[in-house]
Amino acid sequence: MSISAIVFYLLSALILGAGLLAVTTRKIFRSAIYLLGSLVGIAGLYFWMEVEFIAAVQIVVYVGGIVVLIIFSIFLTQQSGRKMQRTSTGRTVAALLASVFGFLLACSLIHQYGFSSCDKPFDTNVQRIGTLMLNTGDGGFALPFEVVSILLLAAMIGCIVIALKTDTEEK
Amino acid sequence: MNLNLLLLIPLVSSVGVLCTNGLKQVRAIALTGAAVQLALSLFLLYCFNAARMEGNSDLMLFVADYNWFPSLNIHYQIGVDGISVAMILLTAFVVLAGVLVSWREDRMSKEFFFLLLFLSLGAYGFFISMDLFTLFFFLEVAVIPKFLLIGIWGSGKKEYSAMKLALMLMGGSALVFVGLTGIYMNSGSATGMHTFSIAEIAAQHLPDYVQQFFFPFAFAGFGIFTALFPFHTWVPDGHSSAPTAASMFLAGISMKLGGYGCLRVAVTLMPDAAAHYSSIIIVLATIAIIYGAFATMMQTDLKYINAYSSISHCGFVLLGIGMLTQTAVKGAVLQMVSHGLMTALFFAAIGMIYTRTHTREVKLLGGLLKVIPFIASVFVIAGLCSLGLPGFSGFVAEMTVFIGSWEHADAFYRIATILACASIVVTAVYILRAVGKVIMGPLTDTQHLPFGDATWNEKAAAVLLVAGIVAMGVAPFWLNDLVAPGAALIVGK
Amino acid sequence: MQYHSYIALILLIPLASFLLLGLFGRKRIGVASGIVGVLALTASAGLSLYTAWQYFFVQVPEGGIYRAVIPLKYTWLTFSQNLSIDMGILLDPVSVMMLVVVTFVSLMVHLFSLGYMKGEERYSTYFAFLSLFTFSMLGLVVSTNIFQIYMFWELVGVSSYLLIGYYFDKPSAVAASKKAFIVTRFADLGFLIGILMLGIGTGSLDFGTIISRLTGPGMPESAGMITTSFLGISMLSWALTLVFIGGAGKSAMFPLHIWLPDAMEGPTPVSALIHAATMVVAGVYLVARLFPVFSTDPAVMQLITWTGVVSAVFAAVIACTQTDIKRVLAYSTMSQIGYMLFALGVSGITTENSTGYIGSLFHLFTHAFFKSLLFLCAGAVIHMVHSNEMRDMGGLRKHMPITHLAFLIACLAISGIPPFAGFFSKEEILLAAWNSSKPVYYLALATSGVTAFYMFRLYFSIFHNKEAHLHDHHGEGTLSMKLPLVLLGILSVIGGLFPFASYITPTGIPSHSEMHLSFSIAPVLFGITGIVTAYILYFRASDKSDQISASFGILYRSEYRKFYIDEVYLFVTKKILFKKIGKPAAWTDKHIVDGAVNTSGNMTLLVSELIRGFQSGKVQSYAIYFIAGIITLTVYLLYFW
Amino acid sequence: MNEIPLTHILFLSTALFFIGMYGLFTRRNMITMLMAIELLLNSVNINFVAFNKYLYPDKMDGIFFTIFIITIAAAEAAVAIAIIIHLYRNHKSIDIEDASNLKF
Amino acid sequence: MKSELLLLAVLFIILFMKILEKPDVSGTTTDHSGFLNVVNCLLLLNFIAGWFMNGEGRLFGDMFHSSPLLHFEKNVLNLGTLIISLQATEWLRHHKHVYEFYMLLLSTLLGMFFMISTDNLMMFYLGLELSTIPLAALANFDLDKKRSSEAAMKMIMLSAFSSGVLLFGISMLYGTTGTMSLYELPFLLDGSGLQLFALVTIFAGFGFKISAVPFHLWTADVYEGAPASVTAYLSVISKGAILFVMLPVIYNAFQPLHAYSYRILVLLAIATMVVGNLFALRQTNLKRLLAFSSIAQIGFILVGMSGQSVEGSVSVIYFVLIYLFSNLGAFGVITLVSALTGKESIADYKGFHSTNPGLSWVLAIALFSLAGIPPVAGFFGKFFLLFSGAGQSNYTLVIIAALNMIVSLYYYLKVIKALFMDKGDAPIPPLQVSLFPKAALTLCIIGMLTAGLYGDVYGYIYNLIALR
Repeated sequence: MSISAIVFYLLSALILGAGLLAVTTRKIFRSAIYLLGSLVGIAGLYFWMEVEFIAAVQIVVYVGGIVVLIIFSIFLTQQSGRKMQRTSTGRTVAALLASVFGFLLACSLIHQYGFSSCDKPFDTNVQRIGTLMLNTGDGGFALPFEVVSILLLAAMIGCIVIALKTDTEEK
Repeated sequence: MNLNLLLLIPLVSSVGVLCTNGLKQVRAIALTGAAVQLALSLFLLYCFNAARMEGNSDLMLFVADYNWFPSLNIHYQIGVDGISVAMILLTAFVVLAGVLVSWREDRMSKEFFFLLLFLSLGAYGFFISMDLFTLFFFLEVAVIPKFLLIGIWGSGKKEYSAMKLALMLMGGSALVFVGLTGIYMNSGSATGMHTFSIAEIAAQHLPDYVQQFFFPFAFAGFGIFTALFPFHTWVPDGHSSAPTAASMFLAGISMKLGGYGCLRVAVTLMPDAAAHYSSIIIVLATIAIIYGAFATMMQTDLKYINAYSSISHCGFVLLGIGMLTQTAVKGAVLQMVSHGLMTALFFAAIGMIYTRTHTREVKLLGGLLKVIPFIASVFVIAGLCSLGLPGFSGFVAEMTVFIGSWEHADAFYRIATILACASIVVTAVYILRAVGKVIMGPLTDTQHLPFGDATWNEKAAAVLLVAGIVAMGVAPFWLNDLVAPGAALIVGK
Repeated sequence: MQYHSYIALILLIPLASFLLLGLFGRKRIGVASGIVGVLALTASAGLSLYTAWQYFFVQVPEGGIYRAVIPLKYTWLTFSQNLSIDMGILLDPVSVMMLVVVTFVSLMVHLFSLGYMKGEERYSTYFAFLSLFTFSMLGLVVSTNIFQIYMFWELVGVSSYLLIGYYFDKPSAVAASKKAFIVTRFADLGFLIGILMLGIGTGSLDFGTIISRLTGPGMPESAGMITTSFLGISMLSWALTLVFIGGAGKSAMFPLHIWLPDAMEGPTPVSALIHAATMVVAGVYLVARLFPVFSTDPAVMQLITWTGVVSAVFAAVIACTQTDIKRVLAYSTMSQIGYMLFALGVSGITTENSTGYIGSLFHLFTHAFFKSLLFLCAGAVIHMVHSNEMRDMGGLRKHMPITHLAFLIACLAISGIPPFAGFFSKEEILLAAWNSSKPVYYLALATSGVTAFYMFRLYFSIFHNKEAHLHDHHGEGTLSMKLPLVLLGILSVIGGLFPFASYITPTGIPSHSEMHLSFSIAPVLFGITGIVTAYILYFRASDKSDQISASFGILYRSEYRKFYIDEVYLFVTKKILFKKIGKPAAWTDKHIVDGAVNTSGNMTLLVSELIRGFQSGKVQSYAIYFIAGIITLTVYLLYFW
Repeated sequence: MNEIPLTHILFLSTALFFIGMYGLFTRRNMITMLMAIELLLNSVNINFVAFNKYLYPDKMDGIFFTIFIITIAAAEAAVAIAIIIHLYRNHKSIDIEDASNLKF
Repeated sequence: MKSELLLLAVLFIILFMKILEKPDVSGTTTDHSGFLNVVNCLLLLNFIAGWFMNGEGRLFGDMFHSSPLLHFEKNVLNLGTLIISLQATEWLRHHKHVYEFYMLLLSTLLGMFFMISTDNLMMFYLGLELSTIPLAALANFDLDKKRSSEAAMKMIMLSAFSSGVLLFGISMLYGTTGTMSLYELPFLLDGSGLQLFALVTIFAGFGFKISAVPFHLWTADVYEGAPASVTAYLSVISKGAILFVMLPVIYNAFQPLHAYSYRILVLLAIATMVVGNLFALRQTNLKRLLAFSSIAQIGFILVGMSGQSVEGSVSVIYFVLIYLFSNLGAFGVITLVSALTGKESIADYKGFHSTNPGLSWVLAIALFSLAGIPPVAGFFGKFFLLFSGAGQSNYTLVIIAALNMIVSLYYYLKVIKALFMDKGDAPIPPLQVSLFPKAALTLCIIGMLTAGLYGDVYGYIYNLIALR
């Protein structure tokens, strides 16, 4: 087993372990921290796969953005210290069953398919990404880029409307 | 003549009713519309006979065709044969009588007359359709106005009845839909073009398995409309809760939609399956006749009596259809016309009694001949027609069915016929029971004494219907000649 | 032979009168209604007589054979190629005779009613119905087509219904009218099915065609109907039996007679017309009309004979115990019609052995006069004492001499005392019975004695016996009431002298009846015995009759209760039809058939209620269902397809 | 690198996917549910990147899809958190069980 | 691209109007009538412009293409949005965030436009999200109502979850075929298990948006909680757009797997019809009832979709058009009543006809149309749907659908009964309806009456598809 493989498995363990803890721990703040761990692990995985740009984006957006957002909202909703309530056993069992069965099904399908990777090099330099991102021709991503920007605008408006404290509430 | 007029006039008058102000205008427009329509129907009869005289032997006359949904080969295709003309006449009579009877309906009168006329639009359209899609369209047009008429202007447990009626009739048309779809999908095997045109499909021969699979759907679907046992339970509740005009329409015309559909669609298009299933139809029809008659005997509400007797009488229609002989089918058509007029008259009379006494309970009524002789006489005439007295339409129709049924030599058919004949005795029992209690006998309630006899509109309605009944009963030959060729073609292939 | 369409007027005039009186009588015509009716009937009767004169005397065919003539015929309703209802007029000896009888009796009744019904609220309605009845009865007798006869058959039934129920606010009248209609309707069911069998079997509904196809030698239809059988009885026998049942119902033959006594609830003139002279003999007329066919089937003829005999005896016995004078007359009618029927039953078709046929129709003819006379007299009596019960009457001879005389004549006529009309006709019937079947003869003979007894019981109880208490002495009635009594009385005396056999025979060939004086001794003796017995018991007020009836005990009681036949019917209708069939049918419909519909609706609602938990409002459950759906679909596509 | 088969990476992402799903099913706190959703989306991202890199390196569809998913996830999270905060502000609870008044 | 640009222009005009709006100093509720007039005019112009100068072709590689059919579909959606906007007048007149409302609304519409005119899965996904996320925010627009927030929460959570699942499926599809292009997809599909799984997840993604059982559970809750106009938008526009996408995806992109798609469609159709109807039976809230009814309608649509490609597509698009008129007719009345009185339950509508005959007739006609009663258009729509479903000779499906028609009639008639037959203790008072909602309802009525009876509408759609 090469180092690369070991790194992969370690990363996997980190991702899955942190992820599992994130969804099972009863303390919400810890949960957020575990999530952070898992996300960092995924960023690591991207590094491992040598797609540094995505790894960077992962860290910037997720670690720097979303997790922070979540932590802020945890503070905002004053939930950090309390233990979260356990869900009903029935639902836990059902969830477990669905997840495990789904997992097995998906894995068996993936296994059945048996992906065979090709060995072509994968060029992920930022320049190419940038060119493609704003390329309007075939294979370019200018339109999705614009659409996403509208989406972000809309989401921003939505957030403002909803989360903005209204006058009545202030009174 | 242009058959579209038959649709245009109810449409215009029903919309016209909506655009009016005040009861007077509403009545005037409704009455004019219905009367013009009756005149038009009579003119249609004249034109039809004239065309036939001239030797026009086409199956359908006055055909108009418009390619409605060209991509699916769905046409708006209309035309009439003798049977349609007879049914149109029936509708025109009953609708005009219905308008007259509801003359004093002043609660939401605009809506009332609108719905009534709109309902008639459905019936007219149904009877002149030559395309299955058009036919189905009009069949469904005629469902919901009934729901509203019963639910809003009805009496008793009106909401329940209205709902039941609407759902069961909808069930019927759902079955019809399945049947029609099947017919369409399997039509045109020769030309490669599916079609809804009755004439075209009739000219082809649908495969046997198709016929056997879809015939029950089409037949039972239409059968529900015409109170096929055991799908008849909407009839008593629906009829008894409906306002007078709606009852008249329901029993007089709506139930005929089913019989007409059975003939025009199920039997015409799937003759082999009709022969295959005829014994089942006959059994069900016989049950309906006998069982309906016996159930009628036990009813105590006048409208229930007439409703159950309608089940029994419509059994004759189905019996005639099931027998599949020319005479029996002709009898079925005659019975449709006859029952339509007769039951409308019956309901009109019951309605007139009800508006005065505010009860339809046989036990609470008695001796009405003394206070309201005209209405009582109308009731008696309707009753006598119902029990098949010669001189009235019922006799002509029933006898034709009996003769036609007896043409089958098999013991099975004979027994069915005998049982059906036996119902005329039971009919006599329940009719005379009702007449004896309600019309004759001592006056039960002195509060009934000051009742006024029929008003002009009620008289006009009754006279109209009685005229129809007598015209058919005394001189059946013209109607017979009208429907015979059509009936012959349906089973004659 | 040429007849003109005036014959149609015989029917149409009463019809017009009916329409006129029915539509406008109450408001426009009022008390003149009676006059209208009488005028119409006068015209009609006059035309009938003219027709009869033409038929029998003017247009005598060559060879003297009276054949059936059809001056008018229209196709009314075509069923199929062969079968159609034709409306027409058939003139043959029987129908011509009937035309005269019906119009004449009807005219008498109309006349009588002028006075009898005076002051009734529904005066014009009454005359309208009478006209309707007359029209229907005339239509019945001139029918050319078996379906035509059925139609008019129904119409006379309904007119009878309307007239019985004339006093509609009397519950008993309503019940009686209902009963009459339903019982005859039940019989008509048989008739109808018989018609269907005959019609389809022979391929025609026309009387002439049916008869020729069924009696002609080597006809395929005839062979077909004889060879096809059901339950071991040939189709022809079935058909004839069923047709006969129809006739028996209308003619109140045992056991379908129960409606007739009750029918006396109607106004008495109506009883005279419908339930004595005309409608009730329709059964006889029907058998006579199809006589050639009936005579081919001995089994059915036996049935007819014995039905007639049993009815004759049975009714006569019951008549002895009844106290309502109209009921006595009703049973007597039934008994006399029994005579007519068994006479037909024992008769043959050929000229030689057709005495029964001739006698039967002769009796029909004479009976019409004296029985309507009896009823009209009874009507006059009832008008006087305002009661139907014998015990309220007595000693009326002084108060109503004309009625008394007429009643006496009629009683003598019905008892078969020469030279009154009944004697001749009854004689002929007995002769036919003697020639054909001895048991029938003896029973008939005995019955004629009983007839004389109960008739004179009636006569003595009304006109002699004790003195009745009369509330008001308003005399015997108007001229219009007396005139019919006189006319009918005259006919009852001389009617028998009519040379009936020369004109009316089954074949149309005139024959003549042979009167053996020696043969007449027995019947006349029996008649006189009956009269004498009645004289002893009832001439003076005494309790002799009560003692005798008491000594018979149960027998008397059961006789008085008409042998409990009504109760049996009541049991069948109330207990079986209503309770055992009607009620379950209604219950089934409400609870099972309708219940199934409602249940299917309720089940849908119930299911909808049961699955509401799926929509729990909890996001996570939703998500689980979501993923479960995906997994299920995937597994289904992968492995279970 | 090649000794790690692609399938293993896929197993990893699938496992993460279903862990996220499990979390979504069982966490009663809305914010933790949101975290679970982030896990779900991340596992998909891994898939896209891995497929793009190992199977179809000619084009960069997977990479771009990943970028857009990340963006959208951020937007989604933002809106979700806004809604959650609004809910909390009005009703003082972010327990999912408390927000189940609309039902049946 | 013209439609999208126009829409974007409108969106930015609104944005600038918002920016230029004078800050509200008085603190009282403001009247936005002026703004609403402008917006509605803009939307009307947008709708009218949609019929002219429609180019054909593709842009940005396979990211965008346009065809007459797509233009028609976009026009349908434009029309729906216009109607909803008109109907929302009463509700929005005094709403604080009316600018934002329109911006969010139009951005979702923009998302749908991109979604239906793309041939690329990525673009499709982005369009989907663009048309979902702002909608969740819109669902929360009754800001002071808890159920509105709850609805929004349910919607955002479940839609995020569903898009996660959908993405997982898309990733597998990408992994097995290597393409995002729907054009290339048919040539690369081989029917392996993973692709079937992907197919199912894509169906689930669609199913979630159009609320097909068992992916429908959010629908009723969100419909009930969200503001009536948003509910109308969700039930008509959003669903319609997804259906427009579904057709080419199923019939073209997944053509090699059509046998599987057919199976799924049949199962989903049956489940959706049955469950939708059964749940609708016992609803007491009118909006919730319409939610389940719209689920059931989707069942019928799926029946139609299971037919052959041309008839199926035509009948679905035709039905969407009709459904738009019918459902918006119903929602129009509900929006009005809800905005003016706040009443939403069926019981509140008792005796409605006696006070508001006009509105109650509009509602009744709309319900009849939904129930498929002629002569209103719903009849034709349903007929052709079931009809094309029968095209595969699967009569069991047709029979089940026909039976469901009966069940559905029951609950529609229950509402009719409340409107016309029941006597209300406190009926809704006569409402003053302003011009815009009136116009919208008139449009709906005209639509319902003509779309069916005028057979050329169907023929037009047929030609669009057959000549594609």
